[in-house]
Amino acid sequence: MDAQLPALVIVVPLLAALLVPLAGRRAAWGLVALALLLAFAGCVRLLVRAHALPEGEAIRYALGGWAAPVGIEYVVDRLNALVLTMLSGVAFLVALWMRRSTAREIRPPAVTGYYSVFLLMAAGLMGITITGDVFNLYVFLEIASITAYVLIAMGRRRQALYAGYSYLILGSLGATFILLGIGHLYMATGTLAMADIAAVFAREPQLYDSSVIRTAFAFFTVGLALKMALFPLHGWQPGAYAEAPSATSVFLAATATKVSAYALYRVAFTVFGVRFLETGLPVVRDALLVMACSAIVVGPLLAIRQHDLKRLLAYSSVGQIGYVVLGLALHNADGLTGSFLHFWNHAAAKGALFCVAGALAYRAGTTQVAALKGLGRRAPLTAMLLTVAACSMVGVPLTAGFLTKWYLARGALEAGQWAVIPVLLASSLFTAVYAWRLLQLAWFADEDGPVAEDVPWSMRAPSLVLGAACLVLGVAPLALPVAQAAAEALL
Amino acid sequence: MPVALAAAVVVILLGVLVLLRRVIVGPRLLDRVVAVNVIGTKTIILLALVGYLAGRPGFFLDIALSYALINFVGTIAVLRYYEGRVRRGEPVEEEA
Amino acid sequence: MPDAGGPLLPPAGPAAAVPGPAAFADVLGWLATHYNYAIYILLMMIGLYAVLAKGNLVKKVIGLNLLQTAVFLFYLSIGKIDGATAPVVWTDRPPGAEGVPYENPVPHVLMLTAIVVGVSVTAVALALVVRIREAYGTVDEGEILASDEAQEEAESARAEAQEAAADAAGARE
Amino acid sequence: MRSTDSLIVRYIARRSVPFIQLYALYVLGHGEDGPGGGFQGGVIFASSFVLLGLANGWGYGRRAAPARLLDPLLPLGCLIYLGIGLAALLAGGAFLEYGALAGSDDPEVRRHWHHYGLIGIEVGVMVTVSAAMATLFFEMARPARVQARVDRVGEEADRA
Repeated sequence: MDAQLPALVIVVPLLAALLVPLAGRRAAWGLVALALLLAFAGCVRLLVRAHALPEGEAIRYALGGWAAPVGIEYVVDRLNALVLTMLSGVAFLVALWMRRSTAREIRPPAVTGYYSVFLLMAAGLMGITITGDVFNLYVFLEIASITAYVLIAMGRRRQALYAGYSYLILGSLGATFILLGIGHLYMATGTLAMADIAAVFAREPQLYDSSVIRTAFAFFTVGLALKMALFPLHGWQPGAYAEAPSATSVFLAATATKVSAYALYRVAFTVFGVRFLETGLPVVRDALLVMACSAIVVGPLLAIRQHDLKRLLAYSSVGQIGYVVLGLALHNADGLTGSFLHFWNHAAAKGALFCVAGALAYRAGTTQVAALKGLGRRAPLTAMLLTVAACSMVGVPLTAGFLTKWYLARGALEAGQWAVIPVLLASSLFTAVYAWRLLQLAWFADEDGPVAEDVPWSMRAPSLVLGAACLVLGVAPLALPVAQAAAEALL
Repeated sequence: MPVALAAAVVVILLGVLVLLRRVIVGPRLLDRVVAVNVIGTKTIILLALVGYLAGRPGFFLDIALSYALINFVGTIAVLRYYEGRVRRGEPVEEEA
Repeated sequence: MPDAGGPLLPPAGPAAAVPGPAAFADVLGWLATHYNYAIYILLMMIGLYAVLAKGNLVKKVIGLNLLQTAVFLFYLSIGKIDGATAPVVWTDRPPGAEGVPYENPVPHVLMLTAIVVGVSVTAVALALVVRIREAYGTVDEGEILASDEAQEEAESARAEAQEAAADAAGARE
Repeated sequence: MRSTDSLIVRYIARRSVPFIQLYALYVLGHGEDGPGGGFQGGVIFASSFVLLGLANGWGYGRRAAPARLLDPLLPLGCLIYLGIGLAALLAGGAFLEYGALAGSDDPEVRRHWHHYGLIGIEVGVMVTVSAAMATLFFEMARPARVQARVDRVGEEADRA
């Protein structure tokens, strides 16, 4: 079975997604949790195995027995083992968390459908991460996106429908650009397997000067930037996160845009090669640097003005995706380490924060920031969670967010990009402003809300695990060697 | 033989051009629907001719058959839309 | 037919730098050999225009479909080989057709998948439009946004009124 | 959607359904050596129900392809696909390596089983595609009065 793991981690959630509508309402949730637990266990095993391999090697799995340039190949190396573990872990926690939340927010006849689509989306995101074929990447990207449109549009208010529609239009636009990028790449190299394309580039370095290749890279960058809501292209994202059902928001915010960012890393480093960033099309690298930096500053700045907690967190995500992309623009070991750390750190912090928003929606029926008043007295554990996650977003030392900023700052100094340091400081400042507003309301506002009890344990426990992860990842050097190994493997 | 086939293709394409004018100018919706339907019929013949020109009629005829089916269903769908508007007394023609 | 992998643009010589009859001839020559790019870019721009500029949600979906179709055409045109036959196994080749090559089947297969993806996206989009029409009574983007705004204003006004009433009650006590 | 006024259209639509479905099966079987296969066959199969719904009214078509039949078929087709893939995996091959289903190393036997596997997944694809296409049509063309009934049932379930 061990040899079949790369296929099984995708197939098991997929199989469960198909069985859920047949299993009926009672067994559905158990099936979701079981499938995602198995997938998580498989991903952890893959992570361990990928790190046991010597440098530069990866676990390869040929689907249907067809070897790579002809068939589709799943590849697990150090980078995507890290992303896979994050994805399946968050998916499992959200699956635990969402049972009570969906029971309240989704109409009962639609709940099994919701679970099924949720599993499909998890499988799609994991497929994007694990595949070693550029066209397969597009297919999984679309699976994950189409299911995301559906999951968002199932929100309670009618605005959710329009939010889902806007995301659909812009997401499909991005996907079309990615498809064009793949087409140009295929036209110039005649192959679709990532490793094979990289081999063609190694054989014929003059391809880097070809306008077809440059067009391909530009299309990939724009398409994936749209999908990951990088700053000037983030228009769809706040509405989508704010109007979606709580469970969708938690999962989307913690994983979806980061997987698109991962895809950009994969395309830029594995397919095109790091030399292309330096010599082939440096203007795109510089543009990414500018976009990431402006996202880092503008995202929290926009978040300060919001009155709805979910919308506030969505704008803060606009800023956070900048940290994930910054490493790509810096492309040195420390910068990449910082960004890879952020895959885990941001998933934990933003997941925990959206869990708080979901708990608020569950108990108070609203996600207005004002509803946080007196949270510290009513629900001390949830308020602690909010505090820890918010500190991690600001980057307080001993939390996970600090490590990200520390390594990104080191990477920026190494790359000679001095201007990045004030950007990071300003962003921390702005983040602190809105975080303080939330914490002040939660702990010091002396008005008692109408509700005097916390959410049920099935919701509290998974969110506390996410909150604990913010601390553990910050204090214990758990993620650091993993991220550093992934960064070194790419360069 | 190929010359005759090619000539037939050209004639049919000319016919399509003439019909396209009817699709664009109208003036009535029914004119457009009939014109589109006739273009569909011509497409079926065109597919068959191309099949013989390529020397592989076997599966081009399959495609033509499927196209004929879809064309039929499509025309019915458009006409049902038209019928519904007539029944409800809504305007069927675009205002000029 | 355009050759796959050929240069996208004519070589930039001194003639190309100064617009003149020679540059014009270059562009014409490029069009003659690479007209598939011209067509797909034109179709794409029409689709993009519809997606961005039209207010009707259904028309946006049509624009999206046009955009995708343009990409399909682009893919199929790069798989074309001059004088080749359809990439389906040709068992009963007539005499004289032994040397006829097949076209590149890979773009066809890719587009088959992409068409299925496109159909799914269109289906979800249309389902959403149906639901939007039920919820808002219109499929016009401007009217939807205006309706949302009116709702938000009414809600915030109601919340303010409630707060004011609570304050007044607190003051009386 | 009411049925059309034209008797001819209604009659022809009803009578052509079996021929369309037979043709769909022909297209399915032809997938290996001609233009055809699961997707195409599935769409053509579904078009017979679409035609019924268009010509003879929404209710007439929906009775021929009721939701309680189509809804389980949707995941079932995919399950056939995944099931064959997993069976190959359990038989010792890679996921979707149909040749492994043979359980023998004889290339001739493996080739046969490769074909059986292919036909099996094509059938799965056809089941899902035809169910999906018919469901799409009937759900989107759903008349307002049926929608109102569905909503009422949903609200009752909400309260329960």
